[in-house]
Amino acid sequence: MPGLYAAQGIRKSYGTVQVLKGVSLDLKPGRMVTIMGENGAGKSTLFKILAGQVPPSGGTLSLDGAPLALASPSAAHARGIYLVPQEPALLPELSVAETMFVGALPTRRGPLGRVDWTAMRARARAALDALELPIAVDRPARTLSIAQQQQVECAKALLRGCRIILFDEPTSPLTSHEVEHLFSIIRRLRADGCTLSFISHRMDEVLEISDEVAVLRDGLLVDVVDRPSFDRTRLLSQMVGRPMKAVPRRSVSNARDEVALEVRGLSDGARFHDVGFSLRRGEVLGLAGLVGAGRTEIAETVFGIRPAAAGEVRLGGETVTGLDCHAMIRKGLVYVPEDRARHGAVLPMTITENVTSGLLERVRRRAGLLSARDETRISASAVRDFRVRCAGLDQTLRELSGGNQQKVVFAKWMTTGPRVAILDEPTRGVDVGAKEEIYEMIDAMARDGMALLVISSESEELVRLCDRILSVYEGRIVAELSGAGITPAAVARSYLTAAAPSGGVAA
Amino acid sequence: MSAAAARSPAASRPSWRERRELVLVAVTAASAGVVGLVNPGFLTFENLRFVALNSVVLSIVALGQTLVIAMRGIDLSVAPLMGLSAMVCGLLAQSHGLPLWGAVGIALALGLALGTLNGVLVAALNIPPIITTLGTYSLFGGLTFLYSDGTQVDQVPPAYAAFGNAGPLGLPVPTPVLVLVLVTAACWFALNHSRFGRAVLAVGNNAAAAYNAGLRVTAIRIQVYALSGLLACFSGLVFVCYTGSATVTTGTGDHVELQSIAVALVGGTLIAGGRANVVGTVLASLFLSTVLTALVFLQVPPIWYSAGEGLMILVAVRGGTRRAGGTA
Amino acid sequence: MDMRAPANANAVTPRNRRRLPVGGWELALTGLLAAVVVGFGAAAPGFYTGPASLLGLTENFLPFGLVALGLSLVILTGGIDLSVGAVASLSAVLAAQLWSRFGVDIWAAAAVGVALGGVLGLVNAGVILRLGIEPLIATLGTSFLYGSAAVAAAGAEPPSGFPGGFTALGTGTVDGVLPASLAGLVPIQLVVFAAFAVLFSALVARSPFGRVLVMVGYSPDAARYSGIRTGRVLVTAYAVSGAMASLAGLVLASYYDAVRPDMGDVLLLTAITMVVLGGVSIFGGEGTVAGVVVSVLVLGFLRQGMLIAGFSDMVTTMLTGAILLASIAVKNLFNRRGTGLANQIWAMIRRPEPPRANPS
Amino acid sequence: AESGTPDTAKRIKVAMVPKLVGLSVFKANEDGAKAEAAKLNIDFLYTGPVTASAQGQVDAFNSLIARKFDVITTTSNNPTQLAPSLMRAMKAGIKVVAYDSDVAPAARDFFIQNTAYPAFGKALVESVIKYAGPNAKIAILSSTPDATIQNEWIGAVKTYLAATYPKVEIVATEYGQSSPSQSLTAGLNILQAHPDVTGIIAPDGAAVVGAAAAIEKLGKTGKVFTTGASNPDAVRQYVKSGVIKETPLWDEVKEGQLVMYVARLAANGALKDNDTFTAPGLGTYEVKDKVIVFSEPLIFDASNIDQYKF
Ligand SMILES: Nc1ncnc2c1ncn2[C@@H]1O[C@H](COP(=O)(O)OP(=O)(O)OP(=O)(O)O)[C@@H](O)[C@H]1O
Ligand SMILES: Nc1ncnc2c1ncn2[C@@H]1O[C@H](COP(=O)(O)OP(=O)(O)OP(=O)(O)O)[C@@H](O)[C@H]1O
Ligand SMILES: [Mg+2]
Ligand SMILES: [Mg+2]
Repeated sequence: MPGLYAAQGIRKSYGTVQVLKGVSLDLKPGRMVTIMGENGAGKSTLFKILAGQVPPSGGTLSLDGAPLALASPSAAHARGIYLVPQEPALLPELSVAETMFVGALPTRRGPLGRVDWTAMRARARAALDALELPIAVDRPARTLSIAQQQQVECAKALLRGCRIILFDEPTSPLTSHEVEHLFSIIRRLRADGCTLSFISHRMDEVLEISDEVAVLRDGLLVDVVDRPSFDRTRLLSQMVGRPMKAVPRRSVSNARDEVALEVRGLSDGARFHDVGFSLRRGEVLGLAGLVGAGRTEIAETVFGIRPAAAGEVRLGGETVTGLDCHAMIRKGLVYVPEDRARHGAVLPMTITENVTSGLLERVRRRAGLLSARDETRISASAVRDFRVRCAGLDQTLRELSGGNQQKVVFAKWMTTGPRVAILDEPTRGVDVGAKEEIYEMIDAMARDGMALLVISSESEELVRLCDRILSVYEGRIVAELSGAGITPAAVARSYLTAAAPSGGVAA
Repeated sequence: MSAAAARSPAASRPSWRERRELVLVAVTAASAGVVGLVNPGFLTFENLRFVALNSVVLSIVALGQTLVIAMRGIDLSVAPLMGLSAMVCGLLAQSHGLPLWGAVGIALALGLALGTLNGVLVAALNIPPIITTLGTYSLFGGLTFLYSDGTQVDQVPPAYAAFGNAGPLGLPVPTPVLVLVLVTAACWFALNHSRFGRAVLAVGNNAAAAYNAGLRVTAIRIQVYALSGLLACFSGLVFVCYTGSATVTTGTGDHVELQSIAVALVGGTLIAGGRANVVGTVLASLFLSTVLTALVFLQVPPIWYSAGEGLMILVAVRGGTRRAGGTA
Repeated sequence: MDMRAPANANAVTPRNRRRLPVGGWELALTGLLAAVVVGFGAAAPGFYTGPASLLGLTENFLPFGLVALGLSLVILTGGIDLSVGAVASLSAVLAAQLWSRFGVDIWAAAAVGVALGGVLGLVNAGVILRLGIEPLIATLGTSFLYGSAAVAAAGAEPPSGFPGGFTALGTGTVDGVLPASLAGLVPIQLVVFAAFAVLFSALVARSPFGRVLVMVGYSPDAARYSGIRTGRVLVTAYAVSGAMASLAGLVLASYYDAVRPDMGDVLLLTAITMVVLGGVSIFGGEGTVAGVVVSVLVLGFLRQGMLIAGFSDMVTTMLTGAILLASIAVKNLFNRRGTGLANQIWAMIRRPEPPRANPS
Repeated sequence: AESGTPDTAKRIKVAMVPKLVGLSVFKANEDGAKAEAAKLNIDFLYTGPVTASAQGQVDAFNSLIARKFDVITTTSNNPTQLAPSLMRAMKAGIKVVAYDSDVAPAARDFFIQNTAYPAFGKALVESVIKYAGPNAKIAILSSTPDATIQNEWIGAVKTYLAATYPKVEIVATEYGQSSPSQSLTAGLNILQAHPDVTGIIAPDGAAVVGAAAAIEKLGKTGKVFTTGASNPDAVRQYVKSGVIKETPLWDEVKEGQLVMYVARLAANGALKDNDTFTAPGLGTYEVKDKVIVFSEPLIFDASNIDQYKF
């Protein structure tokens, strides 16, 4: 079966930065090769080169033994190579069917070359049906959820007759349930003899779906392992370049009696209803649920960035309902958002500027101007305490790897001395090494008496971190788990059982 | 195949698009009706014919602008391009007896060349559109001056005047209006039913995604700026035929660049790109022409005309052309 | 790219690499400024006939600079203010009418004018925020409104012939305050501009307001999630832009010793060019006031120099456009992140990479 | 002053700064001035802004001061705005001669007025009323609401109408912003909104062309008459087709010559505030309070228009 796609000695530099230093990789038909590696190891760059989006600085590609030069993504499509990007390529104002056909719209015969909308729709419908995706082809693309966007991308690859499909971190915005659906699609493609490759930071998924795992570190391929010899610890250690141990369940609770945050009957009138819980000092409370369950909306409403229709929020006994987030932060409630690049960090600004931006008042003033020395002091101690790896405090965040960006965002909020912190997907897109460090920081903050609300779509993560877990389904709290009741299986079951009676889960 | 199935997929969305056109038709008709009650002279065929004719030049420029904005760009240089073309065609006709078809050829070639220059600066050299066209605004304005050496066009040969005012074959509808209908139909078809137009919208939606989907984004950008230049220069020719005059400040003096942006946005095109309404643009231009004529019929003091224009822009854009969360 | 320190990295406190308020772009512009001044001084007789004449030339373009300072705040937020010209005209005309029709003291009238500019800026912000209209189209609309109002307020014979003290603002020099050796040398306009330049520079670079302004410019969403009241930031930026435009209008009134309802029209395009050439990104966030200040001087001296050298108005304008395009193109080729075309070519020439084997 | 050729021994630099450089009337001034300058040993420069802006003129003045010109001649966009800069020029020893459109009297040495305002007002009225009749309803189409010279002429028109044709009614006043296209639109609008108008007085080059084009487009040639102040080239076709029966102006080329002649006299210091002089080939002129009236209105009609090319 054709479809053997090979890379030989691929190199890539951006300016003076060398991202790939000679990578060789074979992708074979009917096999799933997974690339793992820390943030900034060069995984996405390798995929972009394989898909013709970025020209390599050196090295060769070959398809079924014949050398291949890809001048553009369309050249790659023509050879049957398709990349499902890390951020799905959304064209918000166009219909689902049209986004699938961009660049390859069917036309009718005739001098005008009129686009054949009927054929387009029918073929889009057929491609979605082939993957059993119940998505209306006429919907504007902007109404798709992230999971649906990923699914549409898969259909899009098939539609273009592409049999070599590369997935760049398709699962990081998905919940376990949605990951299962995606994997069923992937398995079908593999059975069909497609050549597949995949990037992920989630060890369990990788072990579940892969036939082969390649580990990339600092632009070099340091290890390639076949399915029979998969070994968690070995993979981890290879990735980080030092010995690592697997993740345990936390054992001690730091929860105290004093209630830090109390939410009663909170509704926004649309996405969630009658949400109530209380959070004690030193406690880590988890919010589990499907993507779209409304957890982010609940958090944002508590934080005051989104208006509430009804309900009450009390912070340390004081009613703070209706305050905006400017005031909330000053009352000691902070929110670390899930979308780091858009809401959490200002990527073109420096580490120092990002760290102090959460609460500029704490920087000393001279004649009304911010004291540079004081600002540097705050930022230097934050970088030290939160173990941010950087070359200098005035490096822009853009230059840091994802995990370190996340630590800066953490530092930005935690150094304001909050009483309550809401962490929304605190480790999304963060590699295993940095993940463990973030877990330790969360533990440490709980020990210091901070109350933490953690939203996560990874069951393992919640199990690792939380004293108590609330399960959210369609904007309502449907279950509470605590103590020994907290296991990955129990977490997933808690919201899926709520889903079952109403006739299955939305795709 | 049913008629509904043949429509562009955009048409099957919630029908704000149709609404925008209906709204413009309604407000235009309503204002015309109200003015007609006060002064019946407004509703004569003659007057309405001129209201339409007066909107043609701006409409043609604005169609090009619509394509550019649909692609998430902006073209300020349309005003000096229009003036340049009016001056070149007019002077050649006035003093060298250039035949009309020659003028059409020159206008189109000029627009294509200078529009392509804009496109190359934006797409290949990566200069933000507003800066590129701010720079070429001065350059093209300068060319007009250098070419004219301070003279102006006062008079065009009869063939030009006939093209600019009369109808072909004795029809009561003037040629420019017919030309506008053709250009509008072509732009509408291109944007809604051709691969090229859909590619323009895709680039406007998300250029990086469009590139990854296999579109030649650089080439598309250059082509769209070239088209905008082409239409601007063609409108310059129509202008000189219709008015029989051209000066160094033709186009720039009337702020055609700002007016064209305004009518495109009022017509329902998103400033953030990705969604365009060709018919809306033309209707908005017609609406503007109606309002400005109506102000005279209502004997509003002339100093308030531009205030009327400003209010019209704000009120009409307020009609909800904003993509949620999108900032300019 | 090896920023990952060894495992015991927490012992290391990284220090700042550099903390200069100006970057390469500002320095390049300063070089250009020196070249322009020296070049015209040598080649164009009449350009330099002593320090007083050189400084005196600034009177002809500093009103543009005042507008550019205010506008740079708005552009830093990622917005734009097309109404500055109309605001300048309207407030100058109204101030002049207060003085001539109602006998208000000219300085009090000027103060009212500047305050009115601030209010017009607030109206712009209101239209943008409350009606949810993009800045470009919102300020285009209000500029038509303000322009009409200016024509209406001016009447057929707009006031002229202001008291001597007021006309000194536009054409006088600072005497008495400075050492006697500087008498008759430093235009009042230059002092006013310098004061605002320093103020705005400190404001943007080091004040809390400047910090949030830049943050809103780079990422309005991230700013909101950081608890910044972005609406207030925008309102302030537009109000300041309006007030600075009015100030420029009043300086023009003083310079011309007269007002006209269209006197501000020339300000807009040049002021935008100054801001953009100064390195402020039209998309917001990026740029410094220092760059804008140098670019004001570059474009101002360039224009005056070319006119004195005998180039026509048109050629001068064309050349300004060409310089704008060329400099932004060069800047793109050598962009900061090292991904510009020229940087890549340079990197290739400097360091050809030998192919390396895959260790696996 | 003495008549005959002035002293041309010393070569002098004289600049002519029009309101804007792209208009034919100013170009006609330039043609005359250039020819005269050659005879009078003058280094002649024609420069000015591209759009009618005072700022552009002031920029030009400033550069001329720096370049030490001997005389600046100018027709101003605005009487008050240019004054400070011109006064600076005078302080630097430069003579300032205004022509066509005056600046503030303190800011110039001499002013060459095209024609006396009342005479021009009368000419404008007569060239329309003669054809539209003494009971006509007429409209005025001007350039901008604050254009000095246009407002003077409109004032003269009104005074003359009140005295001579009291039954004539002015039903509308519109502005074409000196733009041919806006003038055309305004002209069309006037005629559509006021169908009973039979005369349009358009004392501006762009306005009269716009008004004439509007009349022609509406097929009202012979029913509505217009007149204005325009160079013959711009209105030749309308004069021939009868849309414009008569239109007053003056000889712009000759005016340009006179401007240079006066510039030479002024530079020589040979002209007093009240004086008379004879310019060879131009005629004898009287200086009254620094103001020189160039000529009586010159009426173009179908019979004479082809003698003038500018
Ligand atoms: N266009 C670019 N210009 C400059 N540097 C770049 C560019 N794209 C990527 N890089 C740098 O190359 C390195 C590798 O990036 P890449 O996106 O391949 O990492 P990754 O392994 O996919 O990481 P992650 O797990 O965070 O997605 C990073 O340090 C990144 O900063
Ligand atoms: N059915 C849907 N259609 C379109 N968009 C959706 C849908 N459901 C959710 N979204 C969007 O997906 C994002 C995540 O949804 P939401 O914040 O409500 O869920 P969550 O439980 O917080 O999920 P997450 O696991 O991402 O934190 C939001 O931006 C929301 O607007
Ligand atoms: Mg990646
Ligand atoms: Mg969420």
